[in-house]
Amino acid sequence: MQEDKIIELKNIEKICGDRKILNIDNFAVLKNKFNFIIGGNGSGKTSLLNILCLVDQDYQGHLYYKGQKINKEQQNLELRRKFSVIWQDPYLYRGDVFYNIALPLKLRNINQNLINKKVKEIAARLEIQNLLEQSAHTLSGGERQKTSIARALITEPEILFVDEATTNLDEESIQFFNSHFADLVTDEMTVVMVSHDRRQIKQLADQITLLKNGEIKTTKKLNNFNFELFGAGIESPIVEIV
Amino acid sequence: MQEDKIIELKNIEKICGDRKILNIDNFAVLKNKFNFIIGGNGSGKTSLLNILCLVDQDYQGHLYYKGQKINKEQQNLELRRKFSVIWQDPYLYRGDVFYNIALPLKLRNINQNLINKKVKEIAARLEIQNLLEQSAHTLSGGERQKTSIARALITEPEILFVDEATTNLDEESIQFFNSHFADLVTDEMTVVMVSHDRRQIKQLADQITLLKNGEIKTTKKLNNFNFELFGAGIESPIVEIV
Amino acid sequence: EVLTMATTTSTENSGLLEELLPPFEEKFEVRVDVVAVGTGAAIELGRNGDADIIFVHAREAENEFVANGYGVNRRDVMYNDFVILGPPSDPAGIKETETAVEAFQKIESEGAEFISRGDDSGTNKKELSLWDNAGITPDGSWYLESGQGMGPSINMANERQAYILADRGTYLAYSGDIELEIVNSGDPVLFNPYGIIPINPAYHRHVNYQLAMALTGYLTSQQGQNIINNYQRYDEQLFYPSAIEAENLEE
Amino acid sequence: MDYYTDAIFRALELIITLDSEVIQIVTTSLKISISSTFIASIISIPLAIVIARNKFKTKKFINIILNTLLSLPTVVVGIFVYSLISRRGIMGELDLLFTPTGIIFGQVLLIIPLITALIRNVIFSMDEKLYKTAVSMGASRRQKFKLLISEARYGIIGAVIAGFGRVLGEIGVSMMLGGNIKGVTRTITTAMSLETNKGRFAFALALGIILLSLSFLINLITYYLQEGKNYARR
Amino acid sequence: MDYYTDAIFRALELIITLDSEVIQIVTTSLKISISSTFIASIISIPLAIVIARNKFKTKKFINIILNTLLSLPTVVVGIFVYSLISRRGIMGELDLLFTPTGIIFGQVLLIIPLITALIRNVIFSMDEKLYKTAVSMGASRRQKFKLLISEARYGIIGAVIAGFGRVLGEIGVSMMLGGNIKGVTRTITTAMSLETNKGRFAFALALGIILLSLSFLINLITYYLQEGKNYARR
Ligand SMILES: Nc1ncnc2c1ncn2[C@@H]1O[C@H](COP(=O)(O)OP(=O)(O)OP(=O)(O)O)[C@@H](O)[C@H]1O
Ligand SMILES: Nc1ncnc2c1ncn2[C@@H]1O[C@H](COP(=O)(O)OP(=O)(O)OP(=O)(O)O)[C@@H](O)[C@H]1O
Ligand SMILES: [Mg+2]
Ligand SMILES: [Mg+2]
Repeated sequence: MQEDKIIELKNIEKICGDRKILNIDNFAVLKNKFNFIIGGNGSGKTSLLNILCLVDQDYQGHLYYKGQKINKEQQNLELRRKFSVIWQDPYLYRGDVFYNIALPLKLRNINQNLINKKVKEIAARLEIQNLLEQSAHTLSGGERQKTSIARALITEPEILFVDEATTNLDEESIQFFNSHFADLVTDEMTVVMVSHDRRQIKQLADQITLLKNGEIKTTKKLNNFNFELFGAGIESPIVEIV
Repeated sequence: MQEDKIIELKNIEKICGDRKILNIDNFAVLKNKFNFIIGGNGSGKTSLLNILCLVDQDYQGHLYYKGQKINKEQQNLELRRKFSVIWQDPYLYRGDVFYNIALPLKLRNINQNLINKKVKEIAARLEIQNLLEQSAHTLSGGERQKTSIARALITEPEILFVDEATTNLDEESIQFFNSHFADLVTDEMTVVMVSHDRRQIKQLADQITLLKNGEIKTTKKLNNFNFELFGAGIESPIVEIV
Repeated sequence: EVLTMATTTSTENSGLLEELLPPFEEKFEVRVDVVAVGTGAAIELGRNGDADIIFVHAREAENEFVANGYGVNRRDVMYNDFVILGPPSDPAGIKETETAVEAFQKIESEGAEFISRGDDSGTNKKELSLWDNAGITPDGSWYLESGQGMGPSINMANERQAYILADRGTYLAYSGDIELEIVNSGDPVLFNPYGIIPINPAYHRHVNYQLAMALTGYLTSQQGQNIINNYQRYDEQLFYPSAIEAENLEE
Repeated sequence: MDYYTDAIFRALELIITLDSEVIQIVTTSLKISISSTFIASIISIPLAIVIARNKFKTKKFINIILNTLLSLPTVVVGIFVYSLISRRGIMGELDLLFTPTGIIFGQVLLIIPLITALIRNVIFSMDEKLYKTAVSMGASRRQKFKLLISEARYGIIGAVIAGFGRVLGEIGVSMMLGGNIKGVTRTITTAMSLETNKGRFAFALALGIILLSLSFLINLITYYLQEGKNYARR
Repeated sequence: MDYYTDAIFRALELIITLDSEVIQIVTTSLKISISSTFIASIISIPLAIVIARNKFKTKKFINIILNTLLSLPTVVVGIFVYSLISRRGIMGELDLLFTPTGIIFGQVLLIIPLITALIRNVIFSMDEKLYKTAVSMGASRRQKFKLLISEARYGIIGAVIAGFGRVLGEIGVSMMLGGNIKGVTRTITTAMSLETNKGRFAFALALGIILLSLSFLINLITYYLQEGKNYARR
């Protein structure tokens, strides 16, 4: 595995009201790797993800994609369409589950037959095929989460951003989710993942970045995973997970 | 420990549209115990909780509190005020964190000084004291969850209902949460908990009920916890957690 | 005390009432509430007992009102006159006509556009009676019914360069803003008599009949008639008193 | 056609000289439209909540009727209320015709459908979890109701502002039920209508400018009262 | 005072006999108010979204102005448009005065503030996550816009219905700019106003009943078109 940097951040600052919620000098997402972002609640993980996936373009500093500086004033539509995000608290649109899963493809003007096929495929894999015609707002917590996962995976993104996606999932689904990813990443996918799940991290992580109060405390690249090494010298109890 | 039944359900059916989402002949919540409800996504855990905590009174069948039948046509305000719920997907009201945590006490017409004292106390224990004046809709996922936990605990309920409350929480907070409960339950609290968290269940459960497709597959009372015994003969992968 | 008088919009718009009523209000320590609406509506208000007295110009309807017992002691108070207005270019050549009926006949024969108020007001009724006298049933694309008050109708005629029958008071009020000119006036049939009718207290027991009669008396008294006679706007006399002989008036 | 400069000058003149007649009609207008809005809101808010939140058989029908009543013309309200408060009407004894109270009566009926329909739309769009959470926190019916109003407050204020705008700028009801009596029931709009009929467009416009300035002022105050900061932030 | 039975009988009579004059004014009314609502909506929807979603310096001010314009009286709109389209106005050449188009012009101006303000309120209350999610799904600006409209559709339809009701029941603008010319620009409301001035209250009410029936019909159709089932379910 090479260690290409697919996204790089330089001198990022993000201020909300009178709080500086992010302050990052340097950060890179490694290509074709599992990049984990961990940290306590409110440490800035979601905010960082927002910036990485180009959803939030209102910050100080610069973002590079494959070495090229991204213009924050632009839509960057083409680039954004290579990304997918599974949000911590997914928003589903008014309509049924099918509509929600199909949306990203519709936005890319894919033809309806292909959409039908793909939606059915992904829904079957996530075992929500019987919910396709159910109104999204009547779903259970886990069903919502699965719908949002299906919606993110359906575009076969180059980079997948995941913000605590296994929240609300049952054991079976978490297993599927984790193994599915391991499959996917061999297929040239890069994953950026926020997680509190110790097992998930153990199983998947190639790089772990620890955030605290909006700053990066440590970044470790891991080939042969070594928890003790990583944890050494950092006071945050977060590290105990790893 | 006695095994008093504080809540009992008899012949419960709940129908949504053309799906029967709950069908339970018999279920009891044990007093001063940790009652876990487990099951796959969409198995009806949240729906059952809604009925137990009197939020949903629109179903077939009957609910008994300490042996007394509860009239579904009534508000049951007094009884409801003995309960607290931590929801799977917490709703916070427009206003700051303080307002949200204080709300249940305000609804009970507690005097403002006492409210101030209690809010500060609980916020400090959950380490969100510095967020008290922050607008609730700017909180991070974990911060929202903690706020909703504080809001539920502040009334010192007789029965606490918890629907995957550790969702989104960091390791430290989960630890606090679990140990806090262990403390609380000795103080005459009954807990009904929906969880996918194997560790939590191991650590806390007195009774485990497994739901599947809205029906109860097994209920086990556990003194000396024995996973193998419990799991035997049940096909659901859920059981593997236990 | 309050006396409610229902009258037509044109009466109020002329500004006469603001001169005419204050001396009465002072003398009788009363407030006169003037409600200005369409002629038909004013009569309907009287019929329902929502006014103590009505002051309108629609002789036939007034007679019917009294005949039906809704009002008593109708008095003539004053008159003004109608004028026929038209564009300065006068395409139908109305300026050459003598009588109003002649003018109407020419308008029809030339097919010139004419605006009718079409609202059953005193003015509208006068116009219809003129068409009747001229032996014409007004119809066709040259004849437009505006269904509006005098002012807006004059405006419409001005915009469309059409002919219209208008009361002199309203015409004068608009004369600064419009191009229309008087093309025919002075024919006695164009006189426009105003009558005042107290509501019958036998029919509506609550009405303030005493004060209504007092107002009737005042308007037809020498004082009231003098004020009417001396009321001028735009340097012209708008109304002519009709309750007492001209020689009994003062300048 | 230089209505505008003329109108603006006249408006300024009327405002600066504190023309007593203008002050009087402005006061009347304000008093009437604030009262109407207040009373209509008191009625509409609970009504809207009942319609939006309760399940009853005729709900669909009621909703369509409510939307229909949005096109209620002032004349219909005028005639209807007139028939009640006229001397020959069943409320004739109360002597409400040609009084500010009469106008308020009519205006309240005029805007109840508007305010109710708009608030109903707001309540419809609220997150269902609001209610569940309120119940689980131990809210009584009354408290749930209050909490709902507090959550929906920006939407409710928006609806009330729309209702206020409607009555402040309304002419037909004020004309028919008030009678445009000078010094008693003459409002800014009926005065405008009168001036327009007289052909004094510039003067009518001047009154219109005063009306809009007044409305601006009231909206400015409302804006700051309703936690302007939060409102702006969203 | 038996206006009502009289009015209902007359209304039925007019409807049953298909009175040709009534058919004519009903058609005119419908044509005008549907056109006005359509044009105003086309303008208001993007306008509302721009105001609600963008951050700009004068936003607070624009919002207050928008609320202020809710009290725009018909007379002001009437005079304003009149001054533009009258023979002496800058658009005089177009001969719009006393035509249905003239009325539409005025009505569009009258309801743009209403529809815009109401839709703005709806957009304000949408969940912020809607936008984030749309962007992350790869929506272009245009698609984000469409998605927003689709999410807010019930609120938007509610606002448009309110606007439609306003113009259908509106009198002042139709009167001033249309001139209530029989057979040309006479609408249900101007005819009602005329009958009221004539003192023929029952006949005016009969027209009012026809207007409300019409509005009911249109709302019924709208209700079913807008996925009545979903709407009712909430
Ligand atoms: N209005 C409705 N119409 C149809 N199905 C519904 C409706 N409401 C809920 N359901 C279904 O009922 C089932 C049970 O939902 P519930 O929220 O109780 O599940 P859960 O066990 O809490 O699942 P999770 O672990 O995902 O939170 C789900 O499959 C859900 O889709
Ligand atoms: N508009 C705002 N004003 C003030 N503080 C804000 C605002 N938006 C976000 N924050 C704060 O920024 C911090 C970082 O938020 P973020 O959502 O990135 O946290 P996180 O690491 O994802 O936490 P979690 O694990 O709880 O999801 C939080 O403390 C949050 O309260
Ligand atoms: Mg987060
Ligand atoms: Mg659930």
